[in-house]
Amino acid sequence: GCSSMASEEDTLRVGVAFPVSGSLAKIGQACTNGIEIAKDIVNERPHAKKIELVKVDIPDVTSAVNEVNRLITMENVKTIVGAYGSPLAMAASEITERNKVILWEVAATDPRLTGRGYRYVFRPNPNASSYGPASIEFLEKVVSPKLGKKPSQLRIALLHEDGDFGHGVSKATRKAAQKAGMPIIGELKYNAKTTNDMTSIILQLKKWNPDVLDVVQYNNDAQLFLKQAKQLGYVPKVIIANGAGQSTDNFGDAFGKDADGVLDTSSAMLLNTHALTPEARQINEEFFKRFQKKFGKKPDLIAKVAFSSAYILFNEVLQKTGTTDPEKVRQQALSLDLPIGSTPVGWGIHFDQNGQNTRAQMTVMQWQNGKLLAVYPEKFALTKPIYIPLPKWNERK
Amino acid sequence: MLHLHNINSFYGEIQVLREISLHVQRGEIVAIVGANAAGKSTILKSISGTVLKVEGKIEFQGNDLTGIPAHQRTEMGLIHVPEGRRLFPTMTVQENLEMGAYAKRARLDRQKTLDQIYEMLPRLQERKKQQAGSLSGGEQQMVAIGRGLMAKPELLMLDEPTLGLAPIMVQWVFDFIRQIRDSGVTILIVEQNATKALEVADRGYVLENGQIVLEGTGQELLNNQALRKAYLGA
Amino acid sequence: MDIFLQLLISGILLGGVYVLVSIGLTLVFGVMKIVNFAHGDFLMLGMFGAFFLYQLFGLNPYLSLLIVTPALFILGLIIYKTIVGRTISRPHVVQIFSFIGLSVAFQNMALVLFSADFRSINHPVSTKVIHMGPIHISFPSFIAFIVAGIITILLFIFLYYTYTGKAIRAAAQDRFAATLMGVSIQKIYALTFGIGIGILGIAGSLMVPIYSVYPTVGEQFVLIAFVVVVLGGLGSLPGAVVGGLLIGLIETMSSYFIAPSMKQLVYFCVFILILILRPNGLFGKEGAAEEALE
Amino acid sequence: MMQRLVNSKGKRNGLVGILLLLVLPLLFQDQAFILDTMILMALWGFVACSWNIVGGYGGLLSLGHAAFFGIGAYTSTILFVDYWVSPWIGMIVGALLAGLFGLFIGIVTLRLHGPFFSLCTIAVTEVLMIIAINWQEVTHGSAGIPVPYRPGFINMVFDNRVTYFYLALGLLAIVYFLSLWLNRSHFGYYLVGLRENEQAALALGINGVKVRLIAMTISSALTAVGGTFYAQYVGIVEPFHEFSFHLSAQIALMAIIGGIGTAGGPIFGAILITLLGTLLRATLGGAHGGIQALVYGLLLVIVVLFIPQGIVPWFKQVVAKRKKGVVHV
Amino acid sequence: MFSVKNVVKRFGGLIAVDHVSFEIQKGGIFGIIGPNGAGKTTLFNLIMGNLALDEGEIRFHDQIISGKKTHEIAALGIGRTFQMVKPFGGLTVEQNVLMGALPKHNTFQEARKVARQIMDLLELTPYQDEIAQTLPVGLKKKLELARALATQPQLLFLDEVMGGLHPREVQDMIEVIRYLNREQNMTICMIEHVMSAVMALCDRILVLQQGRKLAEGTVEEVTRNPEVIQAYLGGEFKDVTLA
Ligand SMILES: Nc1ncnc2c1ncn2[C@@H]1O[C@H](COP(=O)(O)OP(=O)(O)OP(=O)(O)O)[C@@H](O)[C@H]1O
Ligand SMILES: Nc1ncnc2c1ncn2[C@@H]1O[C@H](COP(=O)(O)OP(=O)(O)OP(=O)(O)O)[C@@H](O)[C@H]1O
Ligand SMILES: CC(C)C[C@H](N)C(=O)O
Ligand SMILES: [Mg+2]
Ligand SMILES: [Mg+2]
Repeated sequence: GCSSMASEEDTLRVGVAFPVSGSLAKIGQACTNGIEIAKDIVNERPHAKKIELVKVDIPDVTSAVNEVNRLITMENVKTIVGAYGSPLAMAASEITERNKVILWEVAATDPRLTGRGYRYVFRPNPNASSYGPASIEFLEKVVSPKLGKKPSQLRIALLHEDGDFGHGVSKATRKAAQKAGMPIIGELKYNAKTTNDMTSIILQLKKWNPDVLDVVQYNNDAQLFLKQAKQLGYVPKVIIANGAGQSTDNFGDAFGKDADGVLDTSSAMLLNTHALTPEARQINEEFFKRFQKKFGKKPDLIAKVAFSSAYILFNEVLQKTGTTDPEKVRQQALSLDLPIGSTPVGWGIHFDQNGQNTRAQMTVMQWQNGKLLAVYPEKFALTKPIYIPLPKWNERK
Repeated sequence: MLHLHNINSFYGEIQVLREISLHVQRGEIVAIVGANAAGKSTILKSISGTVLKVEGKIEFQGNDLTGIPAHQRTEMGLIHVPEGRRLFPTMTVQENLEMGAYAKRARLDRQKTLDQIYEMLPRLQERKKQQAGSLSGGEQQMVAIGRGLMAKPELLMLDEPTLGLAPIMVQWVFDFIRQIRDSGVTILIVEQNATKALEVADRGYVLENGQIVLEGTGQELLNNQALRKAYLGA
Repeated sequence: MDIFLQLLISGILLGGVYVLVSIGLTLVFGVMKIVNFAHGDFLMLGMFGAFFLYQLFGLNPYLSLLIVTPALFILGLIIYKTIVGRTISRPHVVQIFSFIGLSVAFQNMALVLFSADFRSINHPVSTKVIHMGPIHISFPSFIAFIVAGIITILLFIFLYYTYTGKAIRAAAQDRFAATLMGVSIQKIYALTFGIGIGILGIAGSLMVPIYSVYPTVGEQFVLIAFVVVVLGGLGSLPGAVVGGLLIGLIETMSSYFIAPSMKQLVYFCVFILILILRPNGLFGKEGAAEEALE
Repeated sequence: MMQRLVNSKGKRNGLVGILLLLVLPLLFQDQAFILDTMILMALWGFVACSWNIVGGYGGLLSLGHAAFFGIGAYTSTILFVDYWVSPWIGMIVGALLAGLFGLFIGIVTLRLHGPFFSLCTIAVTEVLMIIAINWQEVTHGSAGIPVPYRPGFINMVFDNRVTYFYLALGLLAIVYFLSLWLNRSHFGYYLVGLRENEQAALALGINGVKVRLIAMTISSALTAVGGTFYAQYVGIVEPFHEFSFHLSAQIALMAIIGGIGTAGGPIFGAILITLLGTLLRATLGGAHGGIQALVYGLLLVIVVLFIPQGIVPWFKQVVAKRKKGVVHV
Repeated sequence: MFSVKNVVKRFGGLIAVDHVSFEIQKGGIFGIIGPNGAGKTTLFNLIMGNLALDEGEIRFHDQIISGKKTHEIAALGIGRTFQMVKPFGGLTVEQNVLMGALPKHNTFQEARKVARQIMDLLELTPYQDEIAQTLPVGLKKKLELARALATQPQLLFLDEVMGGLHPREVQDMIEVIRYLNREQNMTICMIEHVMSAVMALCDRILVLQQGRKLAEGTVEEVTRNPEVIQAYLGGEFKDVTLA
């Protein structure tokens, strides 16, 4: 197509490809919503080049290939935001790369996505291997003094779902723990879609009796686990989760005060905005306001992360290039050098040659009173961590 | 009590019966005989309402049956004992018989009818707890007829009740049919065993290619030369 | 020993949930010879029903079953009248795919209406426990187990000791002959389908305190329900009970003694093995499969 | 199910169709999306025809063909990625492995019929999925394996879609003519006979076990070839898709919608389902998530309700204006 | 040519076939009669390998066939029909018969020729394009026979092929069987309740009752046997034979 050249001057057409139906829909929808807000904010600025989103649904790999092809050849899109679900992102990146189209990944965490030297793939987000070190650092710096144990005495058990994410994160956690000299006393994995009872897992954990339970869980399994842990009277001294299930509003809704004390390492949800640059702080506030208004509910972490990453693309890249031309976008992206604190989630932006952001700052948050608040690093912390160690279930009020 | 006026019956778009007219008087035994595939079973199915498409008028005890679904015809006392017995194999003999009295008209008197049937067919009483599927062919036929009687039929239609039975059982069935008639039930019977059937029948119809080609009293038909040649093989 | 006892109890309770999910399926199969691949999605609707009754009106899920169950029963009747009843004399494969289409439609309807959120009710009953010495018995699972037992017994009594129940069994064995007895097959089938789906209303209400609800939650249970029902012998009530408990036990035991990620492998292997030895399932009668293909 | 003898008309139609299809892509050289959709149609047509051998002709409703598809996809990919074996060879190895596995499953399920068989095939697929997730040393676990993008004939990776299309078309032609052959061969007749009445077929001297096992083997091996192609085409294999019930159901669905037990039916089914899915996604996919799939599900029900015998037999009926009344009482 | 020795089959507690022995001579027509449930069909199922026997031995041409698979037995040249007809329901009449002919012929042409002949013989040709499951019982029985004949067996087991035929058709069928026996040298073993056919055709008859052999002999011997009359033929036996 060649008709697009003229129109590209006034509107920037950006593809948005997420699974908004099927079993990945929860996060896919959250991402799409976040990106909508980013578009609104940018478009409503005077003199802004208007961004136009072309949204597609990619519930599985086949449709990811098919739809990305359509975006490229029928819709003449040169820059695509996607794709969540690592296989989807991997498959989509094949197509974008061959067609020299930008894939701006705002959710998938598989390290391989930016590990293949592709020219046109950018990931402002952290990858799976960022979670583990951040959790371990928190355990080392905060938990171990509070428990009065040396890091080498902190006995950790890993519990994770057996998908790509669970696997990738816990592998990195294990590595980081080894480096910090913390003993991993056991690892359990399970399938999130087919596990209807956690008794055996909980009994196993009871037997191991770890100080710290490091979990990577999705939604239904995270909820089932905590419920059954309570029923079976099980509580380790610390539960630290890594994104996903414990990061969604659903987790807080399901448990209310019972969720209190559960830690979650991820990008920041509610954080001390004084640690942000003034612009980021203002964008952060605007995001919460607009999201509530547009969708009638509070955003969850994933929506916020997707928003933040898309905002960078729209504001810091496309507005500067004035075109979605992949070469120009690539040049502009590679030239970004934003310090920590310049995005609403607290990250800085600096892409390496593979397109991976090297300043994707992790935060540790904690559920307190139905809210997910940043507690570490101190700079971003909104409050102090409580419940370390976690009280027994019957000792809570 | 039963009148068929110019009945045409179809399976899908295949016409099986053409312009069939026949009638049955109260208290009669009427036999329908005819070659394979002539459409004998289809006549009974048309009357009981289990053929998909039937054109023409069927009257039963003065009621037009057009548009009345099969299960309601049972309610009117029009009972069809199908080809091949079709018992409920994993239900007991007694349950099978009880199912016969499912229709409301029979349900209230069910215990009484059941006792009567056990009296007539003591073999069944002995086996009332046995699963119907495990009975021998002859016993199954007894259950099938008994089940039909449980519905307190005005008109009992029997489709090849002696198929696959040992000669001794065949004899029994025909005797029993007489006995039923004598107790006041009208009977329409379809039989391959044409000689036997026409012997017990008051009247009979001969069916060929979906059309009635002959009718008369049982004896007339038995003596009809053409019929003897075509069907009785004499 | 305590651990073993705990596993045993939890396994049986989990089995109770599986029984609850499976009885309707086996009933519908046994009578109508159709395999309802949308079964799990009716369960999903039941769970959403109970969830919203709690969320919006604060109705205790154990009370909401009084509303959800009849609602699902009626939904079952409607689906029977509009879809299932029309495919009843069609080949097996055709029916399966009308159900798969229905399943896709239900899941996505829920997605559009309720969003993909994973919701749990935040009610004290969901984490309530009964203590028996060192053993913890989950209260909601216990209730589900008891109700599963009651439903099975009631259903059994209904099928074997009432006239309508007998008519259902008769229709199951010979549709044509049952018609000749004066049974309205369409009515009986609609009733059976309604009951099969209605039981999911009970199941959904009882499961909402245990599990979170989301549009694809049915997938989490439907495959197990099939395994249970086939293992027990399609159409067999006692089969569904034994099958459900067996799978529940195998699941918890193998999850503990082998590995949580292997539990499915174990029960599928057991399932395949049992079928090799007993091609019609534990309580299945010979020819059950052929009947299904009619 | 009606088994009609396909006369040489089937062959002629097939040839004409394939000739048409040969020139079609030239019109869409740079319309990747259209080509892509056509490739998927051909691929799914191929896989659905492969399924049809067991599921249609053999009447064994497999809901586990994803297992063989997955074996094909995984085998060639593992060999390619970890051992640098050309996917062409990997494809053959995959087909052999899947054929053997199909044979094994065939033996295991010999006595199973109807839903028992279907469920068993589902269970087998689930078992493979669990193995693929957990046997990380070989399968790379749940993350799946990306196929490196190194265009070249030897690598079976092409930078233009047209080549993929011709490849898929070639596969489709092979399986189509195989199906035509089934319609007029001893083997095909035996298979159908066993489907229609196993005991009767045995009493005629037909070796049921042999026929059933051969059918399973061929069908599995061919399906695996489809798996290899798919992996090379989309560029990634992963356990949750390759061994999913959804994939199995989709494969069977295409054959059924098209008309099972006919040579061309599964191809039409694949075209229809692919078209339906793609069009709905393209038109409604951007709207609220799920609408598109909701419509898809409803259409499925409607098609099944109104064209229960499948498109091809239905079309033949409409054309012939002649209906055989088959009444099930 | 064919012998059954001390064959036993139990179903749970029920002994369906209880130490039955008999022999069939080449070229003969052997009849098996007996009350419903006597074990006649079960005996056929044992012979054809549809059921495994519990005791005893079955030989064909001095070869032990008990223990072999059904299709192997069929391939030796033994054919059968089923009492409960088992057509290939979705196929046409012609395809049904063709299926029977295929295993013995390498080309469709030859097989089709055989199928045609047999359909002509049994007057099935007018129905050749009908779908088998829509045929009425009587025609299904004929089809059953046609399909078995298509395998061109040396020894043919017929399970109640006369049932559902009217007297005239019975006579035609008798002619057909006679023709097969005389002109095609087929040895035949038939289970039958239609006594007229049995008497017209069989040179030897075996009478079973409750799984046991009650009598064996020529038609004369058997029909005079008071035990047979009492258990099977009934008092009015003379009448029945007219049918
Ligand atoms: N379900 C059906 N679908 C289509 N055609 C059918 C069906 N049932 C019967 N027919 C056709 O209707 C015709 C008459 O069948 P019917 O069963 O009435 O014959 P019949 O006289 O009872 O024969 P028989 O003595 O063999 O029982 C036959 O040609 C048969 O092929
Ligand atoms: N598969 C089986 N399982 C259990 N019992 C069986 C089985 N097959 C037959 N029987 C029983 O074995 C006995 C003999 O049955 P069989 O069918 O051989 O009788 P038959 O002599 O052929 O009778 P008919 O003249 O009525 O056909 C019967 O009591 C029957 O119920
Ligand atoms: C956004 C993240 C917390 C979720 C993660 N990307 C995943 O794969 O589940
Ligand atoms: Mg008839
Ligand atoms: Mg018999």
